[in-house]
Amino acid sequence: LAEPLIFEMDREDTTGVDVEEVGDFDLEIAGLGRDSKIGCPGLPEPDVVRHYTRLSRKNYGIDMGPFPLGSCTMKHNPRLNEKMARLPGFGDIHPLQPISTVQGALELMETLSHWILELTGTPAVALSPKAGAHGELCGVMAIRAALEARGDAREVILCPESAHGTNPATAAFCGYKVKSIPAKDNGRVDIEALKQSLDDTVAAVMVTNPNTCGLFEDEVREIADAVHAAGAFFYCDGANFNAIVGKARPGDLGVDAMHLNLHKTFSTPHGGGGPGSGPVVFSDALKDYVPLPYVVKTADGLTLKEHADDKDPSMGRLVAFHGQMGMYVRALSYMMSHGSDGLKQASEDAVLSANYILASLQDVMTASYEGPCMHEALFDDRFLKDTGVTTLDFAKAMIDEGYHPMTMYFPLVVHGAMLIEPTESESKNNLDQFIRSMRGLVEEAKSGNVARFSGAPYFAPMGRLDETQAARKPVLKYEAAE
Amino acid sequence: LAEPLIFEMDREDTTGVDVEEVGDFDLEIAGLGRDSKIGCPGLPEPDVVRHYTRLSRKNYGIDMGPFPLGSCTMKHNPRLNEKMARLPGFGDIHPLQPISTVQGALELMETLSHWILELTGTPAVALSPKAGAHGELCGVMAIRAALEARGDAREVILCPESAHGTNPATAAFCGYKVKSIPAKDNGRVDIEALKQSLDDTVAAVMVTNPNTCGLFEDEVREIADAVHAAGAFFYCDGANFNAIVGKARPGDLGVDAMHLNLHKTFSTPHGGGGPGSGPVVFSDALKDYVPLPYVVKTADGLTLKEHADDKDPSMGRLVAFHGQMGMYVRALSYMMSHGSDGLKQASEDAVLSANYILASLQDVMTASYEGPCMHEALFDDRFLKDTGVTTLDFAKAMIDEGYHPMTMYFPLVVHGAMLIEPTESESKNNLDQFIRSMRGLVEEAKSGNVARFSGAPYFAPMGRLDETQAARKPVLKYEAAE
Amino acid sequence: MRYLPLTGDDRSEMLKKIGVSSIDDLFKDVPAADLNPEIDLPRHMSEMAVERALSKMAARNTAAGSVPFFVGAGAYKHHVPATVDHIIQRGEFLTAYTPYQPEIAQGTLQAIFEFQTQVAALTGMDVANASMYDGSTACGEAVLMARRVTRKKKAILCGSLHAHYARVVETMTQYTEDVVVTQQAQPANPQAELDALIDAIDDETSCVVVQNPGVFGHVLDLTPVAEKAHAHKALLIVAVTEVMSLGMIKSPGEMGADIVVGEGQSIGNGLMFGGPYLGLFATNQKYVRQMPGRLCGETVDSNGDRGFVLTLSTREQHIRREKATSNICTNSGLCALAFTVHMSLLGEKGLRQVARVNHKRAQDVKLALSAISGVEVLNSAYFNEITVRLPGNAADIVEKLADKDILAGVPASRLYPGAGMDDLLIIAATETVLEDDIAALATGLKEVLS
Amino acid sequence: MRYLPLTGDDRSEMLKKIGVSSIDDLFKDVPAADLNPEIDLPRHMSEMAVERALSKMAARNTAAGSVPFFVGAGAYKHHVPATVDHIIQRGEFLTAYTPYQPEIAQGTLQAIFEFQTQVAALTGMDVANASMYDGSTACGEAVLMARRVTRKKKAILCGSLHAHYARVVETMTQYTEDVVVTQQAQPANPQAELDALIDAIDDETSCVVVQNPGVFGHVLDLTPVAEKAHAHKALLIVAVTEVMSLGMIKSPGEMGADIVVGEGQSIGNGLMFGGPYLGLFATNQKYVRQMPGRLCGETVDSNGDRGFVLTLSTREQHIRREKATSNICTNSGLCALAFTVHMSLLGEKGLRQVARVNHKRAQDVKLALSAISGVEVLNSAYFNEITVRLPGNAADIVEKLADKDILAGVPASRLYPGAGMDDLLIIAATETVLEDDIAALATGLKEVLS
Repeated sequence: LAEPLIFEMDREDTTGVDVEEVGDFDLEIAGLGRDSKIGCPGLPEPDVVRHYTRLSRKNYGIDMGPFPLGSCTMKHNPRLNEKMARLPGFGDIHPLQPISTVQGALELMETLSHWILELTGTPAVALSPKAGAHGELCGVMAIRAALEARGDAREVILCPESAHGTNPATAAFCGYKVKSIPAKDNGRVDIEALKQSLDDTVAAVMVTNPNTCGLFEDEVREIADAVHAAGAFFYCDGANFNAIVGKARPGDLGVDAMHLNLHKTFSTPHGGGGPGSGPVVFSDALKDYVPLPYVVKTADGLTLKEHADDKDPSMGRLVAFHGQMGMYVRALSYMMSHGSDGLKQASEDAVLSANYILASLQDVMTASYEGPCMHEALFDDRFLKDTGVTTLDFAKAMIDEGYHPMTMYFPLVVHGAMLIEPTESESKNNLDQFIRSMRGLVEEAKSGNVARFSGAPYFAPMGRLDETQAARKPVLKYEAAE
Repeated sequence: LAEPLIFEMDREDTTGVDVEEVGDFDLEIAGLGRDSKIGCPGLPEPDVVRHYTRLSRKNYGIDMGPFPLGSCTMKHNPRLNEKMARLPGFGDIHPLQPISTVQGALELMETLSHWILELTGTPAVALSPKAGAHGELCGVMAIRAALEARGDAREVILCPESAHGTNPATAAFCGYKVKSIPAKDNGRVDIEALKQSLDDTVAAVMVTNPNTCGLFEDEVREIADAVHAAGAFFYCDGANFNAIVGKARPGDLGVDAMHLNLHKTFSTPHGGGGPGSGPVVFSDALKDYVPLPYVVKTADGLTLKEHADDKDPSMGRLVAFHGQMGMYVRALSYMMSHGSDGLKQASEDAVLSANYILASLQDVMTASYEGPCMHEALFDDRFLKDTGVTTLDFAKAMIDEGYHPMTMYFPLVVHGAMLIEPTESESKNNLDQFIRSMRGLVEEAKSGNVARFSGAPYFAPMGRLDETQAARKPVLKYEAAE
Repeated sequence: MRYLPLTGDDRSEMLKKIGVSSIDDLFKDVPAADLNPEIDLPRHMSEMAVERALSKMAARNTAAGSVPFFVGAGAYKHHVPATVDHIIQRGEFLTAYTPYQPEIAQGTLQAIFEFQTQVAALTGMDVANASMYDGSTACGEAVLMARRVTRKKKAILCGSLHAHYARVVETMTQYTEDVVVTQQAQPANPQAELDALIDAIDDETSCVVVQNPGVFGHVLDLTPVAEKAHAHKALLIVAVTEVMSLGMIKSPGEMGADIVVGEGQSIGNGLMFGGPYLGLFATNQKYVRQMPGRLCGETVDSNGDRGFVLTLSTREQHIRREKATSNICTNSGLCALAFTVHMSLLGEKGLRQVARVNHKRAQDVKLALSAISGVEVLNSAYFNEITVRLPGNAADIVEKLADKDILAGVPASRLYPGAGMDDLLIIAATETVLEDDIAALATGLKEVLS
Repeated sequence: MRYLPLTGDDRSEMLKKIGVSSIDDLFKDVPAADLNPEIDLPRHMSEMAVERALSKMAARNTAAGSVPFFVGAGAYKHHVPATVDHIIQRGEFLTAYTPYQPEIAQGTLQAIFEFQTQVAALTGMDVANASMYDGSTACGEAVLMARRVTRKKKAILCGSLHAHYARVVETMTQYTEDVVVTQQAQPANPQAELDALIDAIDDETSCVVVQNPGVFGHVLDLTPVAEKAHAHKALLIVAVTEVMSLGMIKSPGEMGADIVVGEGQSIGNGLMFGGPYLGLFATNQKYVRQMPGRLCGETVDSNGDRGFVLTLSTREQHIRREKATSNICTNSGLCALAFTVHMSLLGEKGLRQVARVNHKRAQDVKLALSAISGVEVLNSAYFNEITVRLPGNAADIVEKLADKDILAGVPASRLYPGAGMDDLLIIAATETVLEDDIAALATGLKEVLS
């Protein structure tokens, strides 16, 4: 059933809130009153509840079933975390309240930092970045600040072709040119080629590890050594840190900076596109450049360093306040629930499940690289050759099987990529059912039942949507018919 | 998609909770340990969240659309009320805590009582009954206690044929025989017939007002006078009080006892079958017989009278503790939100909407009685004559139109009853859409499209369910296949 | 009026369509003198104002979670996972009606079916219903059912049945043919109390009602009661007010119960000052048609797929009217859902573990209080609750401890006034009790007694 | 391990299927010396224990709702209806991904489309994006966009732009070609400050960034700034940190803004110690392809039915990589949803009403404080926030009032240290402020000053 837009349900002059009466009085706004119509309908509460409840039912979320979206890490979102974030002592405190009235908030930030440092094996963390890409920005800025501090800004950042789009975009944001590093046949960085590119124009190498093909860079220490030998920094995109939490520590591997996606690694909800939270850890070489503000211990308790003084090499302020407190609470709640043993077990289970899928599907789908993989299994579309079915079609057919599709066409290094990340949240029964569904679809594709794919999804709230039309003449807001 | 039972998802020895370790120790339970298998699966949290989320999506609730279930009063359930009931000061207090530590709870009960007394125009209220039927029991017990106190228990209770089933069941519970009062052609109690039945064997007359045909008993004062003249009591079933809150007060009309359904009248959620809450108001003649416990004002604050003393004619204790506190909070939150003006407006809107439906459908459906009606419009199945479509079929076809069906086959006084109660929560737009859908269905039925009805619902989570098979050989719990 | 969608214009149009000129034309059946009474109540308030007013009341209560807390006696503070409340607040569950339209109520119905199965398993019985109001009214219904089954009238209530349960049974039967005999409680001698009960059973007896663990915390073997009752064609009704105990103590079914009633609040539901709670009701297959309350059963739909419906409703008031097995209509649907979700998380393994923690905490309390001079613990076999004899008036002592923000338990005199139990205190310890809480209780008690 | 469904047996079976003998065989690519490090952190905890530990931390903070509260300066305490939180906690919204699969994400997408429409209407602009991290980063993105649009480099920030916003813009542009000039704040003379800004605009200017109401609470007419900027082919960027003001004050669009950025927290979102918040970003149609961030657009599905998709993603990093308009990926989806639900409840009527209450409360505060000797209010035109000059150090005074459980506002020195503003206090008053709160503030201040 089609759900109208709120603007189509509009009735003049209604509202879904009751407001205190204040009577007549003169406004002190220098005559700058908003006299013209704004054009936002207000609907009675029953209508609003229904409208958004019905809309929600057109969504698919983790709460409904497996969500094997590779590189996105859609794991279980515990409700405890939601409850904790809503405690008035966290949810109802202002970022500019007197420091004496927010000691518990600073304690939480300090505790979260401790957990992050211990898990990553690094000496410093900046909590304030608002999301992964923002964390990258923070990390690369610290690198540039450190280089400039030694009078040596350099020009280039090296990235593998399989990198997330945010990596080159971030590099460009910091004034760097991006150069590609080739990959070897086994899906890892070609370290010889890397070494050849490493010269004194290179500011940093950005590598995702485990990488976006779902593989661990086995020569990570050699990469770090080569990067450091060239006077450059080793930035690690921590998007896939969830595969190795408790199993290996980036600090031990020679990483200089790495952001964490709290939503991917520590289960803060994705929320249909955010909010995220992207703390960045730093090595000793970079830790002086962390952004403001940060928590400082004093004799009187904890306080926030909010302003740079002359000798402070901080990169400056990245966001208006102290970052994503709501996400900090959720992440810490998740970390404490799992503990050191549970976090390690979660990584192991995520990797185990991905390998189980790889092992169970590689006879019928084409695995891009040899296993074992880490937390996600990468396939390409060679198995669909001559079937008339594309990766896109295949993905849409998965919707009809009751699943959210896997990630498709990413990473770009293989053709028609299908990146499957089951996470640690699926039971073996769920995995087996998923494998059966996928095998069934492969069989259908190979048997020539193209219509099942090209017309898919058939059992979704909507049929396949025309993205081309949307982009050709963009309609980006509701306009009342004349 | 079929959702398995948790028992079918069972894996031995798993659980979805983590529990403190207490180590080994000797039990002090006289050897009465539970050694045999219990047989309840425990599932990891992600599976539990998904299972019940998916199950929920097979339900229809008010949050999804109109729910015109006559006599059940499915109105909007504000989330504010849920939030208030969960304040730790209400949700996390024990019924047997020291009275000094629950003064706010007693204040809430006292405030709720004040609102109820003011709205009903009566001098006393018993809050503790757990639901409407329980309130009836409380009311009739008070009547019997009052009669016995004057040495005159009597034998008979008179009820109209259109009464809710709980009325005769309650009367029987209190040792009374039930006699029917006939109705007049206009759907109201035949007061002449009533008078003829009223003699010194009659303990009480139970009348629902507005009655279950959705009509106000216009001779209510005459009924009350006749009942009182015969030395009997006037019990009013308050299930439909929601139509007249703020418009008329039962106490003014001569009622001796009436229960309220907080869920019907004051919007506590129905919850798929409860919990309800059924406070009962009493006239002066009955107020000494209220059940224990109740709130008493003292110099030191409020306290609870929990035990009868010798001269206390209370009927005794109806429930273990003090009744449905959680519902009291929700109801008071609703009452305060509406205020005296809003409660009256809500009644008017409910009645207006029902009459609008009556007026808009009576040309194509057969209205059982002439309007105006109160909060619900009663139709019968004469308009379906010779169509091959039954009331049941018609109701199931409404599901395919996106609605919960109206109440069917109740009240029993008309053939194939269809009782429609829109409540005050529907916008005019929703009402108009509903009317269009109903008119469309009527047209379809009259045009001979029987299949649309007899096979309905087609677009529900399940097809029509076989209730006969369920009753013939009842399967009331899951049994593992041998 | 944020909850009312009709606008002034809507109302005018609708009146016009109806063909009347004012809203009061629709209320013409109400006696004119009684229409539109003066109502002396405040006008509508903003959400913020309501929230503020109610929060102020709430703040005048001492929340259990904010202090060392040992209050039990029929309602228990347990930890309920956040998942439970999340699920029951989904609009599809919260705002649904009783599932009379099964095609669009499978969520509720399947959950009830799971609930019935869980309750039957926990109590060790064949079948359970879809819930009652609470444990006490379920107990009353059980006594009435025993009369229907045995066609005898005398119900014997054991002395350790929770006083409120006994009073509710007495109230519920005061106008029926039942004759209720309530035995004397013997807090310090549970075996003697049980023996007296067994002695009282005769051929007139329809049922005996025993609570286990008893209100004073004693755990007893009820097998001899069952044997004697069955020898006299009477039913054994077992009441369980702390359902968490079923994770450790032999089930009533295993001890020979014919009907088990219980308060299900401990699983999935908060304290809520006494309600809404959750009545459990289970019995044997052969008595199912005499059961009160709603039942959900399995069936198939028009495609042959498994589904669930309410069934055997010919027992119920809306069909059977004055001949129904009970007048109950609304039950505790959402509380039952909370129970089911919590139980599905716990499972047998979690339940047994939590039960162990409860028992351990009670042992810790026993140990700590036994060490205080003048304090005597009456229990040798118990689950998570014990009764102690204090050298002084227990109610006064509780009040003094409350002043120190320690909620120490329920004075027996609050349940049994004038019964010579003024020095007895009933103390519960669940998994929510910390070592620190126990230490605070012991220290506080010592201070108050000194 | 309540979140991990695999059992020991499952793990063994899966390893067997994979063909390895231990889990660490799957981690063979990790350098052996680095595998399985010692991690010095606590082991797993029960839900109850986590709840207890975190609640203890939370209890060490003073919740805004528990005291008279006047803290603003970029984040505001407003009443958010309970409905909002209910909706955003529905699993279908909460646990969904970015809507790249539109067939099963219409809920999120349609809500974004409504959000974009609401933000465009509120700001008085043509188009808005699907949200940014917060107001400050949106402001930085606007400056970068202005360079792309104008191909000029000099950005001028007005003195009354929130200090944190100015600092963020400076940080974001430190390695780009932009040259950022930040003007001097003149809290006591807003018109002079604005005149200086207008004077500074020249042909090199890519944009001017003005906040309205300014950080000190002054409301100004920005039309002259727009005229001068446009005359020099520069863009006017207006920052709105209190979006509730748009219910009373002429919109930036009406004053000639080319880009409007804002902090949307006030609608639908709590204080949350500063995040997550909600960056608003709106501009004119002609600049849409230079916008940063996600956009949702209308289209049709295979049946011709209206639906919504993410669109114009060729601006974005996942397609465009280093040539993207921004590196942003995750935004503030759920905060935007909360905004939309709250806005749908408010509507124009409710928004205007709430704005009036805000303004009235600020007037009441102004009146109450003006009456205190030595206190000078600097504002003549304002919305819900004013700046007062105190006879003493504002930070010290705020601390003393905090000891009395009154949170009086933000000392200007906290935002502008060493700028000679030590005696200035920024005080916000929203609809959540009661008369009693204002009286408490006035009384407390008098006591502290005496």
